[in-house]
Amino acid sequence: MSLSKIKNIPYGKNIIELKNISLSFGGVKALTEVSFEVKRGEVFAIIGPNGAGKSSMLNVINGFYKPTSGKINFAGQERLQMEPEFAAKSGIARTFQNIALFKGMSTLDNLMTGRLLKQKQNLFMQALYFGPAEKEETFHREKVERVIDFLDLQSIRRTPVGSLPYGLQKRVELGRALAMEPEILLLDEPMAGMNVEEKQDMSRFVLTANHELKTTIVLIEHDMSVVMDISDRIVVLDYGKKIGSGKPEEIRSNKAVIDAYLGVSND
Amino acid sequence: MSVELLNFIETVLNGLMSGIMYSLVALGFVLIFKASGVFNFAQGVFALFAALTLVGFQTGQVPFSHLINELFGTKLHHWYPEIHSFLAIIFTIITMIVLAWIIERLVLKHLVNQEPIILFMATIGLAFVLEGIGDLMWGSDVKVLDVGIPSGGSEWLENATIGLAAEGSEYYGMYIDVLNVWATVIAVILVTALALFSQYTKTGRALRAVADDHQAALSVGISLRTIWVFVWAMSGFIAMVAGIMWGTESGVQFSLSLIALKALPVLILGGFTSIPGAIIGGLLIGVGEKLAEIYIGGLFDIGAIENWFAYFMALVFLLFRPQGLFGEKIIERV
Amino acid sequence: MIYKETGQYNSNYRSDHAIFPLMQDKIAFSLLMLVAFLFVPFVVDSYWEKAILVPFLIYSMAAIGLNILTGYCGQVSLGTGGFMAVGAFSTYKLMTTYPDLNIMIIVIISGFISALVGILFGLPSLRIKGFYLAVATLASQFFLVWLFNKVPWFYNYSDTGQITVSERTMFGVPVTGAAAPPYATYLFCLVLVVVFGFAAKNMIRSKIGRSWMAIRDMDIAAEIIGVPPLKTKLTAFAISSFYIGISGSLYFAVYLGALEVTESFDIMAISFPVLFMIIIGGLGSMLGSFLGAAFIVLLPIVLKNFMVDLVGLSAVTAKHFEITIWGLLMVVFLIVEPHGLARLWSIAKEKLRRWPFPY
Amino acid sequence: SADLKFPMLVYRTGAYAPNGIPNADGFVDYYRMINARDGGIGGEKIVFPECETGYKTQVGVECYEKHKEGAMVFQPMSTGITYQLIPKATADGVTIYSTGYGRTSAKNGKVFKWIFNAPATYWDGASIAIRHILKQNLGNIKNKKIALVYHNSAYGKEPIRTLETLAKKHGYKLMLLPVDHPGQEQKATWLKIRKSRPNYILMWGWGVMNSVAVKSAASIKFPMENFIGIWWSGSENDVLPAGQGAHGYKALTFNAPGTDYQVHKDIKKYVHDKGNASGDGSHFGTVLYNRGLFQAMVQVEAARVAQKMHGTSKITAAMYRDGMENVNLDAARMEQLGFKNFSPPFKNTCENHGGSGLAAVQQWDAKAKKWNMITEYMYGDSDVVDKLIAEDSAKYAKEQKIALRCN
Amino acid sequence: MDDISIKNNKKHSKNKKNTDLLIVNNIEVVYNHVILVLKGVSLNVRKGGITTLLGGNGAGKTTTLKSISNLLASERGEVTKGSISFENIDVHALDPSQLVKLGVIQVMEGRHCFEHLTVEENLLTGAYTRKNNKEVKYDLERVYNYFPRLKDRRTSQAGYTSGGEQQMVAIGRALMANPRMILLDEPSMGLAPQLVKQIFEIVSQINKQEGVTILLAEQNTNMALQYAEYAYILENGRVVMEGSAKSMRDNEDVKEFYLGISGKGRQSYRDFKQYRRRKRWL
Ligand SMILES: Nc1ncnc2c1ncn2[C@@H]1O[C@H](COP(=O)(O)OP(=O)(O)OP(=O)(O)O)[C@@H](O)[C@H]1O
Ligand SMILES: Nc1ncnc2c1ncn2[C@@H]1O[C@H](COP(=O)(O)OP(=O)(O)OP(=O)(O)O)[C@@H](O)[C@H]1O
Ligand SMILES: [Mg+2]
Ligand SMILES: [Mg+2]
Repeated sequence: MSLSKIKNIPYGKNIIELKNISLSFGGVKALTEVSFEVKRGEVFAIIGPNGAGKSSMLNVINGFYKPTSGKINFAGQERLQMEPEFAAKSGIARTFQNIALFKGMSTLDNLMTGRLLKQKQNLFMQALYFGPAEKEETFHREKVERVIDFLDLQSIRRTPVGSLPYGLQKRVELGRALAMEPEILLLDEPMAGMNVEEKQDMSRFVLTANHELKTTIVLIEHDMSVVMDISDRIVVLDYGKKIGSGKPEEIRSNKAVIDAYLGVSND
Repeated sequence: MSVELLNFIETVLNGLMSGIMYSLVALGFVLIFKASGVFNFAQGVFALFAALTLVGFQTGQVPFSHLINELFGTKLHHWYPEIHSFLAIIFTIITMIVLAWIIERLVLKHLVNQEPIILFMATIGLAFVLEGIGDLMWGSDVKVLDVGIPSGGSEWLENATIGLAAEGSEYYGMYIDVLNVWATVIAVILVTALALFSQYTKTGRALRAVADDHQAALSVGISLRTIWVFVWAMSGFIAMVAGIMWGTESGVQFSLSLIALKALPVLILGGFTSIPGAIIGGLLIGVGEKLAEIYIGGLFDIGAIENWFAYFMALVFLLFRPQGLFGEKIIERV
Repeated sequence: MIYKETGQYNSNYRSDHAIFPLMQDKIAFSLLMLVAFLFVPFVVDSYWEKAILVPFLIYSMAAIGLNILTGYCGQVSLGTGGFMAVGAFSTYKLMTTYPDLNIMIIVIISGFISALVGILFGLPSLRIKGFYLAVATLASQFFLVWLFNKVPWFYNYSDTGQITVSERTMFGVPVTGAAAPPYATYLFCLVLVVVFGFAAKNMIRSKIGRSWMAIRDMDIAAEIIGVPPLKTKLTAFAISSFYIGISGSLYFAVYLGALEVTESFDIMAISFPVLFMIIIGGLGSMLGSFLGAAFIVLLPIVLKNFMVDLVGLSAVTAKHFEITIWGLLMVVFLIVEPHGLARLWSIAKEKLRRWPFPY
Repeated sequence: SADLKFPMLVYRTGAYAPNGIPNADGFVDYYRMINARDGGIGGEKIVFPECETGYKTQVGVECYEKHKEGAMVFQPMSTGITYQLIPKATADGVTIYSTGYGRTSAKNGKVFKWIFNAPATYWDGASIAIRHILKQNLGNIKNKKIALVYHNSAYGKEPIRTLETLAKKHGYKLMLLPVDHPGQEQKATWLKIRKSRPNYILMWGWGVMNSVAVKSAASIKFPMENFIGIWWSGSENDVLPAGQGAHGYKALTFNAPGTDYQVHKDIKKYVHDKGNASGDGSHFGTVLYNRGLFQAMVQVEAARVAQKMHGTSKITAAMYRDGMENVNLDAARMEQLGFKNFSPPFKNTCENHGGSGLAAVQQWDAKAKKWNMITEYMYGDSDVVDKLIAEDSAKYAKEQKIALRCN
Repeated sequence: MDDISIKNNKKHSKNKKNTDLLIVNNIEVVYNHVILVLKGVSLNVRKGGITTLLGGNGAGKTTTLKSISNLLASERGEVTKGSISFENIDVHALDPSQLVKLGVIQVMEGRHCFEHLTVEENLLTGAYTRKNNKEVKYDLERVYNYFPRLKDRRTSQAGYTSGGEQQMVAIGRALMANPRMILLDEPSMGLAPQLVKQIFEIVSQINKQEGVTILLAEQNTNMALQYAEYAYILENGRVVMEGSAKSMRDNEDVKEFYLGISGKGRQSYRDFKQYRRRKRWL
């Protein structure tokens, strides 16, 4: 599928529809008959208690897990499952709950990997380097530098990411996803392990990407204030089942959700 | 029964037996890998070292005599006449424990939490050190090792089977080396004991924990030092057993360290982390390679294929189970 | 602050991405090249050539190859000996079949042939990982060596399986065979190593290099950001084997001149030493490939000469010590710096940069 | 310098050390004895730096390069290294003496000016073994099965062509059984042998392969007197591990074992009793040690011949070669040298660098733990061998564009 | 504000020695021989209390905890200056396992479960240093009571459990050691809100009932300050502020930067537009 097809979907229309997705591992049912849809251009949050199946859901969306049953409608095309490479090519980028950066590479190189799909020079030209390959490198480097500026990563450009503190790693991971210039950004707990101030920064990055680059965002997060503040719509999972969905206000007052997840108050 | 069939059975039997001999070496690998995530390439040299030491003790050779003689012009050879092999074995076991302790102190301790390949490399370094020291200590000529384990073809089996062939056919009975039968018995005992130990005891659990994550193991109070000295001593012991078996067959000398290469396909086929896998893998590889050598090799007159055939066989199994037959599943998650 | 970088600014991304962004490095490297091309050829004698320089260059080539596969793409391989054998025997066959073909072309074609074989043996890497793969690559090692030993076509039906190089010239000077002057074999290898060294560096700092590293560091994540695992791994196998093939070709044609496969391409003779090189030198470092090769080629010679000629030990005791010390040094290096000599070098630079302050 | 430099490429470590050690000891003791007894050769001391190769080709090259300056002769002690050094030494003008190993066709002095392999070659060896078998069968070995168990390397493959040619001539069936380095595991090989019951087994083995083979043969109850090894498969190391089982095993040899020779007495007197024995002296009189003595003796003799020919004690490498080419070790000369009946007489000529080609069969007595010579020294089948040598060396000459000498 | 002292470089001396279980005295930590991370950190942890360590990403919290539990060596880091003593025993001289025997256990950041072991086996390794099987069994039940989710998944390999489940395993594992002091590194990370609350409840419970001393590194400042009695703020490898939890909560800067409450109460995450400099105290 070409990216242009996705780009043709008007904002506010469904870009991903998940229909009755079930997923099980041996005896463990991670997801049971979950359906929801994500609209183009929105910030969509998935919440739920630990082990509810949120991460699994993201893995289904970008093809790392194959659902046992159910269908995925992506940009108007129905399919049983996604393929990771296909998902990447169609503009789905993501970050991971357990940081999945390339530990041996510098921040800059990590971000540059986000551009891999867009680099077209062949092997021979790369070996030769001078000329077209160099031009291409420079072009993408500029793009990446913009992300670096945006996320304020200048000072760690050359640091191997393995030795960065947890929070910064999360930020680099977001950077790598952004460098892909994705249509859809899947974020798995991007703000875990951050303090308020850093969460504010992250929220700002996410929202800016959403507003200015018009990226559709699917977000998993346990900090309710963040979720309630920045998302447009929310779906709630519990034990692999969907137990509620709607706008933040609706969720806040949804009895089932309060029982299963939020507890009495959340401030 | 036709002679062909009898020969086939004989080949299979002998294959199984060779397999067990590989298993004895593979077992040492598995133990260390399971318990610390280290792929211990030095296992072969361990076997050599143990066997050298055993012979050295048994015959009362003065360690480092060549070196001392060369440096000081002395004429040292032996300090006592031969002693009973049982005593020699005990001394060797003690040596292997001390060795494990030294290795932990000088090497492993400093490599906690490093990448597996680094640890792997360190064990290769270790192999060199042991090889060099083994040579310095005991000299590099061939030594005859005899701890009283019988070897040679089994008369009993030959006589028992000679009548099985159809009337009038030329058949000489079935061949099996008694030494290998002994190896089988010992291997089975070892494997059972080790498997039970690692599955059902607290220490067994700790071993597996260490293999997964050194740091976390440290953080819950598992003393890597104790664990490592323990497993390395254990695999030193297994190396000694392997060394005795192989050394009885071929004399003790440098080539003994190369048996590690025969154990590797066994290891990947059975799975790095499975003790029973080492045995089953050994049996499969042994039978497979002997059948291949004799039947395929014989058919097309392409001898000496067993070396790569073993690896190919393991490779084919791995394509279906990338963690080996009994290895722990490789966890792939994001 | 001896090693100063202040005052050096890169005003564009191009120069920032150069191989040697710092002036000091640029100068040092140019000097090295000058010495290597314009000084060494005039002074090199056959001991330095045959015992040190040519093996160093050839092993560097192999180490670059293996580093691409293992250090950059994370696929541990013990099959180096087998792939070098492919290079050597391709060269032999090409030389005897086409007596007029230029030796440089023969060497490069041998590289391509090895690359093809490399792809073939790289296929299992899609499913098999880590040490399982490492051990599985021994299959290629044993199989290839067996093949070149068993099938007489490869050694032109000679009685013993020995292959012997015939004389070939470049610009009228022999570079292979016993009559080749030391400077010629040296320069021949040097040119190849420099050219392909740069090519490797370029690949590493481009798209393909980053794909390799991504696969190495976390293959699942790499797949999810769109790196095709099979293609990337196979490219690594191909390119790595290409380099190793070239080094095998040089090993036979320029260095040894005559060889027999089982002995010269034994795992203990090639596969393990080359692996040591890249680990001691530094996994995933070009500089490391060279440092490692230098270390492994030089160390035994230095130790041996030291102990036999200076200390006066007998050859055999010296050898036992050599083996022991060699192993010890390896362990010590790994303990001091698991990332190899290249990392030690960069730490030293870091310290110089901060000198006289400790941090 | 005035000293005569005989560098030694030895392997006292690695997989083949058990064989390399006694052999090297023989060399060293002999040189030391000559230096002590005669004050060197013609007044020139012998220097014999050892260079440890571990049987590895690359190290061999390094050793050669390190010691070739001023060297008279190299004894590579490995077929692989010999092949390696043939072109190099030819270009550098250094003599290579591979005593009964290395490249067989180097016997042809017309092509291989600098290479010598006297007193016998592998092809001689193969045909002598067949001759021995022929004798035992009263000249008829038609349809007999003969197996060759060989080290799967250049060395082990050397006799194959000869044996194949002889098979055509005599009508026996040849069975080839390669054993991979190092040869620890030979189960399949011996199962095959047990099944197909060859009448005779020949072996071209080295290192641990020999002892495992002898042991396996004993253990499948192969009649040991029908099992014949080449001269590199006939040392004490090869038979002792098999104990009584090895009784009757045969091997070719071109030198006698034991210590009953004048040279041994001299060595005892001038070297061992002075506490200068090489190693721990425990290999004195073993097969490979004695072979070392023989090899060293030939090298020393070549220097004497060269000194006489050129009328100077300070010979060059080129003069040394001339000496080697004119070595004439007849029985009388052998006796003078303390080698009476130690080995058959031989001489080199311009065309023939391979000596007499004589070898005898010895047999192991496991009870007495000693080798006994059981035949006279015999010639190989020169009809067959000479033709093969001519073919092979011609091919080499053409490949390397070498002009023939001795015309 | 009297309780709070803005730190200057002067080495602080306190005279509550006898009640301090753990004293970290002016330590410096260097990684890889060149990267200086802690630049003189001093802490006192009162016996039986909950002390918390606050600070942004990269401030050095984890490093501080690792230098206490002596896990630094395995990361090629070392304490180059200063000293750490636990009950007047120099920690530096001890193996991590000896520390555990003394009763100090760390819950590592980023979970660090034993992937191939089942959930239950993971928990049991926590009790590695303990001898009494009955007590261990009892504690296992207690952990299952705290985290019923773990009971459901007891036979799954830990590598296949969700992030939050792994976090529970890591905490449960530490509880199994029956420690006297726990070093908790971001226990709330990745846990659902009600669980976060529950974790803090558990922590305060074992603190109160069993007198276990807690040193807590947390990003969830709000929670941490509710449960802790004393707090240190680390920035860039230095302690920049310390004081009782209560006084911290009232501090304006802490309110603004760590609790996200400015003068007008909590601001929505949606409304932050400008980018503000951190490291204000440097
Ligand atoms: N192994 C290491 N090698 C090099 N530098 C390291 C290493 N570990 C941590 N650092 C550096 O030490 C500094 C402090 O890191 P630390 O992990 O202690 O911070 P933290 O306060 O725990 O942060 P977070 O809240 O993100 O976990 C960081 O700048 C980091 O880059
Ligand atoms: N590959 C797998 N194999 C087996 N079980 C799995 C696998 N992946 C997930 N599970 C199980 O499925 C359930 C859902 O896991 P998932 O990671 O989606 O949870 P989550 O909602 O992301 O939880 P958390 O908030 O803790 O991250 C968990 O119980 C987990 O153990
Ligand atoms: Mg999750
Ligand atoms: Mg931290």
